[in-house]
Amino acid sequence: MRELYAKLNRLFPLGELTERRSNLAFITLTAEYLRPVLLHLRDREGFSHLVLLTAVDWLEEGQFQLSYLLSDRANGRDIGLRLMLPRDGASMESIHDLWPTAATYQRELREMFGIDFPGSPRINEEFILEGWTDIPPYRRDFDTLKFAQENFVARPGRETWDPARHMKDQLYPDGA
Amino acid sequence: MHFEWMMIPYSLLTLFIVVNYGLLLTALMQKIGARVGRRYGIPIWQNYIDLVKNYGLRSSITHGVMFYLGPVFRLSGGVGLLLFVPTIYGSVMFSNLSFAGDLILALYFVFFGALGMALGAGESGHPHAAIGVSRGLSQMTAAELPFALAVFAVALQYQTLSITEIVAAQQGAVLHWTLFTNPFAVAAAMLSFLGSMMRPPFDLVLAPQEIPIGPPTEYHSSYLALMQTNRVIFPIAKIVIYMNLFFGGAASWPVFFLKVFLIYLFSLFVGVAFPRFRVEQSIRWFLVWALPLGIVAIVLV
Amino acid sequence: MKAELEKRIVKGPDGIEFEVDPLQDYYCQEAPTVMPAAYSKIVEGFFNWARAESLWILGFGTGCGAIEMRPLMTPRFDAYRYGVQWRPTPRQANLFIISGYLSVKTLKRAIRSYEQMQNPKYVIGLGSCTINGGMYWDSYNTLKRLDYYLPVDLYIAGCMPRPEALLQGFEDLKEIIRAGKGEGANQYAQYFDWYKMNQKQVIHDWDMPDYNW
Amino acid sequence: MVSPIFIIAAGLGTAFLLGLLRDEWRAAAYGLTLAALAGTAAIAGGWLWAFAIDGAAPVEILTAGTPAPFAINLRLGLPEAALLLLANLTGLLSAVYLKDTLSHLGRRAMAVLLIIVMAMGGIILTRDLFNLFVFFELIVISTGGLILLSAERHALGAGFKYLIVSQLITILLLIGIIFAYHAAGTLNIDGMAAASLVMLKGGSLAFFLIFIAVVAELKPVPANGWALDIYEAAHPAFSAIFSAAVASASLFAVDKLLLIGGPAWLPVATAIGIISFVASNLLALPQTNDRRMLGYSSVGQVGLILTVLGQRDILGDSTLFIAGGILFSHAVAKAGLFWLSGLVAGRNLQDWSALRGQPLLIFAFVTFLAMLSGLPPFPGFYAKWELIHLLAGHGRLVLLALILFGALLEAGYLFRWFGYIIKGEQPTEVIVPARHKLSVAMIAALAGWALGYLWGGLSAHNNLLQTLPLLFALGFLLLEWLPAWIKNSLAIAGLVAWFILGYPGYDPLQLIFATIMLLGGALILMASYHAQGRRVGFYPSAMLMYAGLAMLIVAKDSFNFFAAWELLTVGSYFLILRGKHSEPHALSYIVFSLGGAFLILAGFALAAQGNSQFSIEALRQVAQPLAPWVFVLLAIGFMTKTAAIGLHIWLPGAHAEAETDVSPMVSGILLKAGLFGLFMLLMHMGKQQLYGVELTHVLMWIGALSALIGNLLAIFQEDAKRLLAYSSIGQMGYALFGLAMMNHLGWLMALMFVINHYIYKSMLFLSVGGIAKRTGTRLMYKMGGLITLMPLSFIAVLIGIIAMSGVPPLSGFGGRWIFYNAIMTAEYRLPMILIFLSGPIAFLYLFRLIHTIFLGQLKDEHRKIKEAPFWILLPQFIYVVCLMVFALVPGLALRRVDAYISQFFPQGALNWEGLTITSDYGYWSPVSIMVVVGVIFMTLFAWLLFVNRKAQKVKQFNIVFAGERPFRPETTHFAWNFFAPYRKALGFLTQPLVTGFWETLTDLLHTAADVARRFYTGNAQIYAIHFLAFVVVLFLLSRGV
Amino acid sequence: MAHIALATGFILILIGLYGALTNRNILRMIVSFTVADTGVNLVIVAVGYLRGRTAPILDATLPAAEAAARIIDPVPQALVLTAIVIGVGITALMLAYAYKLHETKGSLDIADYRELKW
Repeated sequence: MRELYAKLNRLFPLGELTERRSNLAFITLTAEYLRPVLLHLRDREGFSHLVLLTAVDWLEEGQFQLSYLLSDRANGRDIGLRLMLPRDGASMESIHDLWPTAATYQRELREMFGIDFPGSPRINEEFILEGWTDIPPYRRDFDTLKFAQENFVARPGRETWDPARHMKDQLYPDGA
Repeated sequence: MHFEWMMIPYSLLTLFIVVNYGLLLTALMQKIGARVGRRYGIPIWQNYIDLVKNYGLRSSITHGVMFYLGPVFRLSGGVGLLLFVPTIYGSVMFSNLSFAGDLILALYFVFFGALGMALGAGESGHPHAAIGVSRGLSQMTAAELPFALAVFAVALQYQTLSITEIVAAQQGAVLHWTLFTNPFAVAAAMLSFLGSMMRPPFDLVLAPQEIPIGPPTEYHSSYLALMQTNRVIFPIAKIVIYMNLFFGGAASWPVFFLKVFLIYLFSLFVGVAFPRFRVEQSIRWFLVWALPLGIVAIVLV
Repeated sequence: MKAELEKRIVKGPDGIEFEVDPLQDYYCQEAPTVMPAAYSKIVEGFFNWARAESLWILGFGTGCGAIEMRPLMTPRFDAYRYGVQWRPTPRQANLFIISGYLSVKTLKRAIRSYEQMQNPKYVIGLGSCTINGGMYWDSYNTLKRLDYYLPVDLYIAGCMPRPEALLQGFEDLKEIIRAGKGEGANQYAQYFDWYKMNQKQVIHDWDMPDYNW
Repeated sequence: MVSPIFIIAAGLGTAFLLGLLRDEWRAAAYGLTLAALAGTAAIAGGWLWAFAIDGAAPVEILTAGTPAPFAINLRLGLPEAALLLLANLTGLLSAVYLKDTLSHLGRRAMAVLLIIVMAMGGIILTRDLFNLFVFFELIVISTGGLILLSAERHALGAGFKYLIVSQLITILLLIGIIFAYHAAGTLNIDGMAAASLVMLKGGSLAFFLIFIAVVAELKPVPANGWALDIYEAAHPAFSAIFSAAVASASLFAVDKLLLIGGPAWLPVATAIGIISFVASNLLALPQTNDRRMLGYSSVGQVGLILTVLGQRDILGDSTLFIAGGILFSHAVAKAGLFWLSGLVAGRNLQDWSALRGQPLLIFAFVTFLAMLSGLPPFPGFYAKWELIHLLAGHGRLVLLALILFGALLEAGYLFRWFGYIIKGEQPTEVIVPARHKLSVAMIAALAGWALGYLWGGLSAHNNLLQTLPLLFALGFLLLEWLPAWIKNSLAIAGLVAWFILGYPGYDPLQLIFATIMLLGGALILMASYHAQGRRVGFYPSAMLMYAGLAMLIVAKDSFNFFAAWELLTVGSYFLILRGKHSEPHALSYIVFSLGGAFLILAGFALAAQGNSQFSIEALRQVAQPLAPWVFVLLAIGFMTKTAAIGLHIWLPGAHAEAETDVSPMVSGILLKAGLFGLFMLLMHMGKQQLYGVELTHVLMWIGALSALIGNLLAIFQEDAKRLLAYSSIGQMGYALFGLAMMNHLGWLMALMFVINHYIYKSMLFLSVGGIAKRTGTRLMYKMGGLITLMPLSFIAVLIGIIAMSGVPPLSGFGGRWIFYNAIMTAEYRLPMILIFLSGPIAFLYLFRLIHTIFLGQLKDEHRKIKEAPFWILLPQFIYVVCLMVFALVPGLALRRVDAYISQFFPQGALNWEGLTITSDYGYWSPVSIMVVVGVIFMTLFAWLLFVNRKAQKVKQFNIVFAGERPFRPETTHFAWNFFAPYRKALGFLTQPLVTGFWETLTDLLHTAADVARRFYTGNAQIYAIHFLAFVVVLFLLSRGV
Repeated sequence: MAHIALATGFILILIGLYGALTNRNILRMIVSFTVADTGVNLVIVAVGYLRGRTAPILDATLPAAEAAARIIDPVPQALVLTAIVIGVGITALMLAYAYKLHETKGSLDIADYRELKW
């Protein structure tokens, strides 16, 4: 992985390398180099499979982190590309033309995080949130409990137990 | 033969017997099928309950005139087919209304119900109904071919188109049955029989999970009840034709019950053992396997 | 409202333009009515017995509980023994099992399917989620009380209840039906406005007629 | 009588006189020219009258008072007089036509015109060889002058090419003449003939040179590159003279020469003629320039006449009738077409669409077209009939085949041209023909009709222009100014009246066909009441077809049969051509039909063994080695009409693209003509064997294949009318199959199909037509859910498809029942496999038809459409009643026919006692079936109504959709490619092999023609070399002579 | 003598034809044809010539009664006169054409006039 990183770093200005395992590593980079790096990895290095595309909400930093995980089936290695986006008006270039499956991930990110991918097919069609009016629910500033209490009628008499507490009471009734 | 008024009560009696036998027989067949899967299966009287329940439903909808008439066509087809064929050989009581026409009438009357049903299903406006009809008709064209050849062979063999006379010619000994005198025709016809019974491997028409049961997908309540009634009459009416043409007919009700049961069982045996064909596969199957048998049958007669 | 449901101007083959309102022209807008029982009590009792002994389940797994229904078809449980069958179309089914959590999106489909079933029809709520939200009590997308939206005849508690519990549930439901208490469909028709109000409260993009025949 | 010498003298004299006039007196000069031409024409006409009516003997004119060989002598007989009249009239009419040009160019041009006409007279009259040469040279010189009349800038080049080749011809001619003279000692043609010139030393070569030189004037292929350039470049009025008159005169010269050459040279003439005929018609195929194409056609026609002259040995006395018939047809038509071409601005064939909207011009064009193609009632038709019969009688079959092939090619490009006129792009500017030009063209057209009448009278057969049905049809031409509904009433009345008139004379078979064709035709015509306006052209065409049909069923001899066949073919062609996009389909229809007709002609000719009178009955007596061939020819001919598989490719388009009320006519009625022919054929010829193959067996296979493939193709159509059209192929296959079974019930079944197919196909075509009219499309997947909006149409279609699929209790079942009984005695069993397969397949497309149109989802744009027009519905419901009645009491129609068929097949008749119909094998009681089914149905219906009394009516999107809702009706209607799995399984059977075959064939022809025409490079010297090579090759070949 | 004339005539014809077919210049072609025409005329005269006879002119030296035995055949003579006249006519016409052709296109090459073909 280090050679690969070194090779890539000669071609593109990359961020740091994080090695998780001998065959799994993450590289940070900036948004404008994503496409060339992806293309290079796909066409030159044999990373033919887009495993997933997901996001992390760094609310405090005001940023979204996108992770593109690629897999090289032939050599049994995976590589992840990480990049940061500003949280306000988050928008990223679509890569559905590189991997058609990316459109699905991008649609999901659009629905759940509100990250836009202009040009991605059916990007504004929701998967499950038909008629959703609130902020996207996977954003960390979305309060799901409050939302549920406001929107859904609860049956009175329900007791809600904290699972950890409950198990502890069960297993150690004398409160050890 | 001529029409007599007594034929009406006699025919109704035949109809009554066949409906009841059919209700029980279909349930029995389902039970046997369940036993193959190591289940108990439905109670033997379950069909009666389902029928009562469907007639007893309080509401129904209609998509239009043809939708309404479809099940009527369907059941008329079944009842008519049954009544146009003599049920018990040698019995005046149970030769029904067969004075109206011969074997050919029976063969073509099969389509009466199918056509009406297809029209009704079509008017429901449901694409799955239309897909089911398309599949059913496609498969039918290939499945009917060996049967038509077999019928032709049998008619040539006995030099008659009258069902009664064909049965008469097979009397005397078991070896006089067409089954033994013209085995190729029977083989072809029995393969074709599989195709017309809506059982695997030829049940793509109904394909419950894929095109929710095809043509009847919009039918419910009393419509469905009529069609259920047909589902118990029609196969038996068809089997009666097979029995008369190929298996020596039946001279009494017990023989009738036995032979119908056994012929029905044949389709069940095949059905539980084989998975489903796609339409084009089943068309090819009939053309490749059943058709040559039919050709041999008419060439050898 | 989806674009295909909005009113549109179309031009006929003779060149005359006219307006098409899909909701009016393509959907029946009648509300359901309360369907009276048979005139004779004996007949109604007979019918109720038949209805009880012939439970046709709509094959619609709305949630994770659907997996618990499959074993019922297998030799181990064999629900067919009790007159229970699965039908692929709501038209022919008279029992709707809401099998577990019901998301807002699924609710819309469940309402449609329920309304397309014929009277009398029964609903079983399967699992805790349908009763009070269960483990999804704080979810942004899951209903917490099924009977606010559909008339429920019977709840089977558990997370998830085992197939045996389901079999027991069927037997209990049969009791209810035989007793002539399985009138959920009429109840739905009677309190139609209330149900609709509840449904529309959670379904924000209501893009269907009020009653789906 | 005025001496014919004045014909020459007048022309010559006036030409000199013109030279004396002052240049400004153009009008006077023009008047003088016209007067001279009219005068000479009058003299010729007078002589013609004298010979033809008064029966005068031919006269010899001795120019110097002494008989030949001491002076030039002229001879005037009937042919000379006729040709003189032709030449002078053509000249006169061209002069009229050329009014503006001649007035502009002045008296010199007029003089040259007079000279050429005079020279033609000379060629026709003279009996002196050298004199002939002189007149030919005059023609060359005047042609050289007249070519310059054209405004076309290439005319000069063309003229010069002509002069170069003329020089060569002159050289050959002169050398030939001098040696002929040397050998025979005389220049007189009759003298040379008497001296047997060709037998003398050196005489043969001399004759060859003369002969080849004169033949070269006929522009034989391949030595004719120059001539085509002239046709293309010259003024059309001159081309008219050049093609019609000069060629005729030259032909006559060749005819005279053949007198010298004797029988030995006839084959040479034949060979040159037939090669020219076939090759130039082939070369005409890829032409786009109208005049050049007409040039090729001229060359071809002249070649055909030369062939006829070459066949003098067998044609004998008929030569004059045949050659004259073709010659005059050619001359009038070609002159007429050239004159018409002067009215059209563009030179491309497509530009002729400018004629559209000019009924008179189109009438003239159609007249010329029919004359050239040898269609009845024009002279060419009678001539062709005689010619083919005589050729067949003497076993010259190769020649016969070549002639028919060439004629078919010619018809092909001519009718294609007509298609451009009727269906080409709407012209931007409308042509306003000058009155004198229009009248010239119209005179030619009327002359054509007159000639038709004349030849009809001269022929040994009945004069077609005196037959009542044809006159009735033609009468509609005069009534075109009336509104359509009046004409429609007249047409219906005519059909019904003709049926009533003929009723006592029909035998049961004829009665059935007459009922369908005449009464049935009247019924379909009721649908035409819905049409607005005048519908110009519809009624003459339709009534022409009906006239042909009416004459066909009562035809007693082969001539009348064939004439009727051609009439109905032409009539139906015009009908089909009326459809919006029907041009290519109408063309393939007419080409196939004419091809079929030619085969029929050949078949009859073979059967008749040289007798031109041949009763249909006599087909029975055709001797053995010949009979199967006759059978094959006739059967293929008839099968082109029934569209048996292989010959079917014209049908789908033709039926589908025709107008709403035309489709049922051409499908329900016209196809029956082919069946009628097959009935006749099988009735009289019975079973035939060819190389040990039973031909009826072959027919059976063809019928079965047609049934299968027709039906199979039908299920894959998206276009409702195409679907019905393919279904017709299948249905006709059934009928053919029934006929070919050659047993009692087989024939009965075929007749049952005739009746049934008429009823339900007419009905379905009308319904679908009505629907297409309302929805504006014929594509089924674009419709759907129309049942509530068009319930009456739905009922008609429903009844139609139940009847057609043979489901009891409607009438189609009777057909199936008879079919099963019939195959019990059939000798062959294997074709049944195909028939059995095609039966259920019919069910597929019928269901598709009703489902995708009426059921399923109604589309947005169709929500407001109305039921079909009343006049289209009315006949449909009459058909519904017919179907019901026929279903209940089939005996009404079939009983008599059954008895009639017993004449031919006594075995296997049905028993019609009581309500039950009994055969040897089974029984069938239509009334009982109807009652039983009705009672069961009504009982169940009543029960359902009771239990289901509270049903809620819902709308089209209230369907269960797996919890979803339908998106739009278009995406919810399952209709497109409805039988997709079927295509996967059996689609390989629907490969367009037949279409591919015919397309390859036409492509090959076109390619061959396209390659061959590169031969004409346009270089004068090359043309000269062609000519010399032609001479050398011909010389070498004729050495054997 | 007659044979020589005959042979000359044919040779002239062949020369003429050769010239007409090989020269692309229109004027040369016309001249060639004239040569060929002359050859034809020569042939005609040669064919009509009879050795030892006199010209067919009836005058004092040749009484009509003897004419048939003493004169050569007069017909070819008559023919050749006509042929010459016609030949002149055609040549004139061709020349006129040549002039017009040159006028329209400015070329006398026969290969330039190939617009009409096929």
